[in-house]
Amino acid sequence: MTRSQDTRARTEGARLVGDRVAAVITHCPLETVPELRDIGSTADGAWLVFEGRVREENAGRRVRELEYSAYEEMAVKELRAMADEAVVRFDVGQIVAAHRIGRLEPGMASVAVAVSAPHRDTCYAASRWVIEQIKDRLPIWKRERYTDGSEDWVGSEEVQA
Amino acid sequence: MTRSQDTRARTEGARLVGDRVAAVITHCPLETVPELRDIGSTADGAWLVFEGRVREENAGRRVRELEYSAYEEMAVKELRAMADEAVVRFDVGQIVAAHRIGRLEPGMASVAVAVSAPHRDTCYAASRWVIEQIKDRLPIWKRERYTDGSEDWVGSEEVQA
Amino acid sequence: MKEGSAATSDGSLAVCVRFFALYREWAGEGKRYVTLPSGASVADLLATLRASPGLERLPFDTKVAVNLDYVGADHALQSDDEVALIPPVAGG
Amino acid sequence: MKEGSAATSDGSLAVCVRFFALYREWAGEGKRYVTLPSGASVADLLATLRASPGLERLPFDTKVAVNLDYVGADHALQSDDEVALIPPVAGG
Repeated sequence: MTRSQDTRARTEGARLVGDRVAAVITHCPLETVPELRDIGSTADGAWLVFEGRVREENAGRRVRELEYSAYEEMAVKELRAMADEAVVRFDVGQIVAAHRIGRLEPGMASVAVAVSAPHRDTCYAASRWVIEQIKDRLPIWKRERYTDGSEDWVGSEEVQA
Repeated sequence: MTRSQDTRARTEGARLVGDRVAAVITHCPLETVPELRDIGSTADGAWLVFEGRVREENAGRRVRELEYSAYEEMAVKELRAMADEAVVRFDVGQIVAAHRIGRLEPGMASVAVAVSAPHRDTCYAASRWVIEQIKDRLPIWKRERYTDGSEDWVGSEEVQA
Repeated sequence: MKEGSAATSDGSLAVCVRFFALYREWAGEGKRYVTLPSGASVADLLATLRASPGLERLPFDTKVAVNLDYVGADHALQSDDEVALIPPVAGG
Repeated sequence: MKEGSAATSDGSLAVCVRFFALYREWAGEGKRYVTLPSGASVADLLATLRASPGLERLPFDTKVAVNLDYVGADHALQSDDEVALIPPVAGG
């Protein structure tokens, strides 16, 4: 598991202590990232967790498995930067963003963003913003393997044409 | 725990089976409602859980505890109706909505909405819509008790004037 | 009087009124049976209730549910209806 | 040549190029050291790479990160830079 340097595992009891953001790139199931659940303080009235999961079908093809790969050193830095920027842009308490890499099957979670905030408006807005940033610029790639034996680099169709 | 009649506890393994929505009004911690986590199928690429939690401060006053009360029979019916309507309005997989009643202290979750959907746009939209409906018309009331010994029916200021 | 309503023999109707939260404090009880002339509406019930001790401040536009559904002020009541007075909600 | 860059003695510069995903397949390797004239930009590097086998289809507007930060095509390279070619991302 690669964690952004200054948020490394400083947990106390069930709470992420001190830092307002954490970013995790991991080969393990996202259920194993406790920071995703342990955010929020009694100043926060809203708590929101988004998970992106592998779908069994994409563009009409049956998916057997995905393999995510990353430029890990940059991905954890970028993910952390996104969370940092979200804290500045929105009135939120804490943000934890995590992306899993390696092989995943349909139903498994590939990405998760947890946000706590005083109020729900900013909680939803920050969560959505981070997800869109991840989709837009996190250096992670997805090899999609289909049940018919074919496979593709998702999103690279135009480059390959 | 009051559950809407036709969604009663039909769980199999870790999945809510068959029904697309469930509504729960409970005196227990929301962590004890497994349906909130166990939604989604391999057709769903997005999963979102919102929790509303008791804040330590409201309108400048320090909160000691809240006591939620409900017109239980109607609340579970209304909550279920909201989830049903959300499934019709948005392209979502499953929705589970739960509200806790009784005494809660700051940091505890009072309400939770879990949504799974093929895509994240509708997942966020449906989640937000259900929360706004709950705030708007679910027959639940909140007695707020402050550290200074005073207390109030939240939202009833105008009626009492 | 609507067809199907179970009126009392003298043409009046009896409903069960439920009070919650602030209105329960005002009423001093959670439940009360009220007899009204047949054909009475929700507005008629509210006017009757406002004449009783503690409930003088009950708003004319109080939200009301009959048999678990929100209804308007002109909704005609029937005997044995469960009529709930809904103070401003504060769920979430 | 920018101040602070560590040029080779003959005035050229050497960078470490990293390939990922589709571009890694095209390159046939994950990492390659490339020597360029001093003052070379990201665009110069891309032109050089496009002349090597397998990388002919590398887009002129390929996204590039230098030392973990995205940079533009006119960014001046320095010796020992780590230059990553970023195929269309597909995280989430």
